[in-house]
Amino acid sequence: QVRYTSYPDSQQEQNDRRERLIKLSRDTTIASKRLIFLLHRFPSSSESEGEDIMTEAQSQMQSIHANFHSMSADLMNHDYYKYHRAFSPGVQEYLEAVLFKEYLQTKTLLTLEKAQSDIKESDAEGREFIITHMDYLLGIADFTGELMRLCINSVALGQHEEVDLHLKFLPFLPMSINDRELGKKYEVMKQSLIKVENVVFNVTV
Amino acid sequence: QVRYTSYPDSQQEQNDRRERLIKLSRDTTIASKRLIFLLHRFPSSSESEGEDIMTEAQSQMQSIHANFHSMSADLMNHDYYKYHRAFSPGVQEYLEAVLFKEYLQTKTLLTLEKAQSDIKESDAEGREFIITHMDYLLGIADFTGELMRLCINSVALGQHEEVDLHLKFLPFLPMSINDRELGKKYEVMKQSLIKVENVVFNVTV
Amino acid sequence: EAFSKCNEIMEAESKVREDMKPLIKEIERISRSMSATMQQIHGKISQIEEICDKALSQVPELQTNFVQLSNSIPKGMQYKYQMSWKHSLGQVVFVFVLSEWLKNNHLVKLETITERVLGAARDNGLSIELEDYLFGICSVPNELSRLCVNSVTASNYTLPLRISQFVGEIYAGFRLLNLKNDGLRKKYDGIKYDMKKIEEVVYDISI
Amino acid sequence: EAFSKCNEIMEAESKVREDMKPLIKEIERISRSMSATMQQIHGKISQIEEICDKALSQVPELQTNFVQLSNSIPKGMQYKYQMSWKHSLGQVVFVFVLSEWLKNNHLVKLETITERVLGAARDNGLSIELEDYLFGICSVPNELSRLCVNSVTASNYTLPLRISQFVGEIYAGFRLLNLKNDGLRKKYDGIKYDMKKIEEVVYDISI
Amino acid sequence: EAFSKCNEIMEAESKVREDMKPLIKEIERISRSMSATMQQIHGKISQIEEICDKALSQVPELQTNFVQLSNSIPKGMQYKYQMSWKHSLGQVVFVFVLSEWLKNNHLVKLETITERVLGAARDNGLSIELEDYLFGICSVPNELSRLCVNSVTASNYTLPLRISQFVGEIYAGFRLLNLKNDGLRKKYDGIKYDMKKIEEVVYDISI
Amino acid sequence: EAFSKCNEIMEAESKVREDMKPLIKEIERISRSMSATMQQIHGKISQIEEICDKALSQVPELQTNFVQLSNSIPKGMQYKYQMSWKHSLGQVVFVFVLSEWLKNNHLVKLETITERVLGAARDNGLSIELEDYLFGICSVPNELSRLCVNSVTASNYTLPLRISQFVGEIYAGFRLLNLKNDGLRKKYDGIKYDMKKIEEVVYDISI
Repeated sequence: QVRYTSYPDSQQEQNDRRERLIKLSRDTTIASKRLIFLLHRFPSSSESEGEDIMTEAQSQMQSIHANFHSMSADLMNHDYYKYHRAFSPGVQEYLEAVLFKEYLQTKTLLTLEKAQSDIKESDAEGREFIITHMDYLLGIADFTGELMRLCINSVALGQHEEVDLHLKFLPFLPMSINDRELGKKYEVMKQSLIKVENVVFNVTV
Repeated sequence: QVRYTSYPDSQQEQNDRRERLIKLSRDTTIASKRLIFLLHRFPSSSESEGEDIMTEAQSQMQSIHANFHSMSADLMNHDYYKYHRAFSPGVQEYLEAVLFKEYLQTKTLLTLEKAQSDIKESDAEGREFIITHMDYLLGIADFTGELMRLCINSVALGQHEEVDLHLKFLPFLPMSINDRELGKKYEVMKQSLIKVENVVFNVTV
Repeated sequence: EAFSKCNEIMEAESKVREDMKPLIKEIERISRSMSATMQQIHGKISQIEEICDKALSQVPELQTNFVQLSNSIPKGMQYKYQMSWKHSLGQVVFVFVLSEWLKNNHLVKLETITERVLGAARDNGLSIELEDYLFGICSVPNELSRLCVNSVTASNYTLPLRISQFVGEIYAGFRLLNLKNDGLRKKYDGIKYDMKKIEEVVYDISI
Repeated sequence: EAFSKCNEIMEAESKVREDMKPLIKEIERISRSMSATMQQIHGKISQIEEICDKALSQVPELQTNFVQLSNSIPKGMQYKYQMSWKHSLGQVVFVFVLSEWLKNNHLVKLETITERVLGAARDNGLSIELEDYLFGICSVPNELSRLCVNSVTASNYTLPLRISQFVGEIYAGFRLLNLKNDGLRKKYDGIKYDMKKIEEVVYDISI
Repeated sequence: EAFSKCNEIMEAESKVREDMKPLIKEIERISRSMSATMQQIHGKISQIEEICDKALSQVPELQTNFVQLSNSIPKGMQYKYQMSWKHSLGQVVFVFVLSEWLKNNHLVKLETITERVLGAARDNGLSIELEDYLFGICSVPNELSRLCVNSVTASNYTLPLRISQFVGEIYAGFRLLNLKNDGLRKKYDGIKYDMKKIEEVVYDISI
Repeated sequence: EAFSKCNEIMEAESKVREDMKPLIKEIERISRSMSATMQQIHGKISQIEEICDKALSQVPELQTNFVQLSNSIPKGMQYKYQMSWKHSLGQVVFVFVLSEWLKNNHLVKLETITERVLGAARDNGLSIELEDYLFGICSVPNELSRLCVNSVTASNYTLPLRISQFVGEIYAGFRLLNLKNDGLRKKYDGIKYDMKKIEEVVYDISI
């Protein structure tokens, strides 16, 4: 009788871990979308309302971090890249949200290092969660979409200095891109940018 | 006020004619398939049964002719090629059936001229129904499929001389084909032919 | 051998296509050139009539090619090949409708275009289908909405009003039709956007 | 104006394509006909030599067309147009390899095919690429596996053994090559199935 | 054995491709970078000349790679491999046409681009095909229609008028060509929409 | 600028891929060659052991490449790139399982293959997945059904009986697994047909 190693079990284990990570990624995506939605209320709010919004945003961000801590725990001693595809969408959406939050508060671009250390610091056990550079770049592309929406809203509110500020911040595709997924996202971003330019033009004339 | 010619009516007329022709083509296809089914009983039948089958086949053929007469009438004074696509499938199926019938009775290939004159002769008003050469060639390709089925059946019945006869009659793709639809049908035909060759081989060894 | 004759027939058909090819190419070239000539109206609003005449001056040459084409096709088979020149006919209808309206302020009829473009080719069985005519008309409003913008830039403030009326009439005319052809219906739906653009220009010059 | 010279250049290139077209068509017709002729071997095992000769008898006509073709292409530009006759060359190689082996029991060389098919066209820069040659060879085992079956049906029991040996040699020959072309490697992998079929036929006649 | 020489031939060809690969990659990188640099004009209308100079400053490096590339390809085989750098050449033509017009207000000629980009590589048989040149030109109107919008936002009202004239000239220039290439004709047809957009911008600043 | 560092990182990743490429190519070449060598068993039934040894003699060279490969990949990232050598590993498993059974009549274990093929590369994080092992095993029955036919042709009547037993055991072994992978289940289903063919041959020699 031919026998094989414990294939069904170990395969089962892998499948289960992947399922758990996919679920956490989905939860992260949903929570991040909610956070972005909240942040869009910030520009048109009064000062005191604004403070409340940012307090609430900070607390939502903290509760998203819990997802990353669970993922860190589940990935410990396992291969990060083997499961990367399972949680990458959630990471990108989270980055979109925190990049947006940082921009609203400080008008600067949140660095990858800061995003990573924020997650680590909030973890009671101090575990590191790795964010790949590709996810960071994809997150920036998504964030650009929010920036454009912000731009359009500022145009509608007649906040011309804000519009100028946003437009100057929008990265004018300075990179020469040689990656397919990223290239596609940046093409979409460029099309949105052209739309924003047209809106700004229409307000100008 | 801008006015246009009687577009809705004349367009309506064209649509109606096309619909009628498609229906006649479908009826022809169904009746031809039934005729082919009947003809497949012929090889394994006794002499008297065979005569009955052919009498019945002749009568089915005559009633299919009525469809062609209706089509001739509807196409009179209208452009044949404008509507050709509507009735071409029925014509091909009919040819498949009568080519098969002719082969069973005389072991020869029914010519295009004969197929056309049969239809004309049975028309009380002597109208001609045009069959294109392309439809004839496509009909032959379909007929080859029936011939192969015949071949397989003869193998099963142990009628070796019949098998030899059929195999020799099968046209061995002597044409160099430069038409896409025809090319595709002949490729299918070649694959069937190879299957038949394998069956005959298996019986031989 | 039943196949031998088939090959002959296929050769004959292939011959017809070969004969047609240079004529079709020429027809495509002329109608493209007519359509391209009409494009010049946007830059030279004041010379519109001359431009229209220049575009239409190629019609006799076009007719010559259509007559030759009709001679090269066996009788009763014109419909079999009509896909080959359908697109060109669409462009020609567009040029006719546009230029006739610009010059004489009326919508040219299908019969008139047929006579001038096909001439004797009509007796040989060629025709412009009603659908081709309607497709050609449908392309006009878009061109006119662009002309509307450019005539204001060129300080011509009467043309936009004329355009607005004509496109309105075209749109109303189509509304009476019971369109079965999906492509045509889609094009017709597009006229709405041209109307809107034209109305904006008319509004801008009225204030 | 930068555009002025463009039309001249385009006309010249277009002229080359026009000149090539009837020659390409003729080359396609002849190679299709050669390949179709070879199909007859399956039904007439006893007349294989005659069929091969009949297929090869069209080679001089083919060469004439290739020579004319090579004369119509400007020097150094042969590769620019080679996609136009690549497929036909594949068919021709297939016919050559198959017929030469059937008649003379050896694998015909690329140089031999080049010489007989291209002749003087070779001096004008045309060539049969190594890839075309290998692709042509790869199509032979499939045809031979079918011939294997049909020769047994026709009571010829020696041909299958010859075929088994030849296809084995082709397969072994390919194994020595370091194939970079994916399409070619895939075709080569397919030979395995032809071998299997042939081996089963040999098995059947051995028991 | 007919197979014996095959590996040698394949190795030689594979060697050519290996030699070409890093050069092609470098050419792709530089032309991508040139094209990306040109994108910056939209945000910095006042620094257009500097941006153009920055993009063009990479041309010598590009030429060096093309010369090395041409040295690595056997004589007469340049067309065999041209698909590998065709796309990059299209980008380079686009950058040249756009930047030369922005700086010096004229349409750069094919010969000029060839000389500056290929240099000595031209003598080794490399060339920019007329088609590549025309494709590159066809991409310019779209970029300029966007620039038109952004220059108004940046309060520059003269650039749109210059753009309107140049794109009009390009469109007129293409009209004179007898385009055989379908892809090219489609791109040319698309210029109409860029023209329309530009005209609307000119219209907006005129009222 | 946040982007500047990103480009660096992307360059680094691109560097890893560049370093891997020649090693992957070499691994592909060797495993293809091993697999091709095994094909010779069908023509030389009596020299099966020598052929197996010849195929396995390339294992040390293979291991050298895997070790170098594992050194060129940053720690913890092996899974990111594993698609690049998965197919080759499948071929290697096939060769191991087939040759070990032919020589020593037992099913080689995953651990044994891992040790001999990966060696020190295993400590650098490379692994043969269980799935790869099972895929490799699944390819063996088809090869053996073919060998069954050929051994009868070569008058070897004991090998078919051995084969029949081994394939039966493989089939039974798979039946115990709870297969989640669709590709694997499909391959496993295919073993039935190999079983059937083998049984026919065994039947033929038993009468």
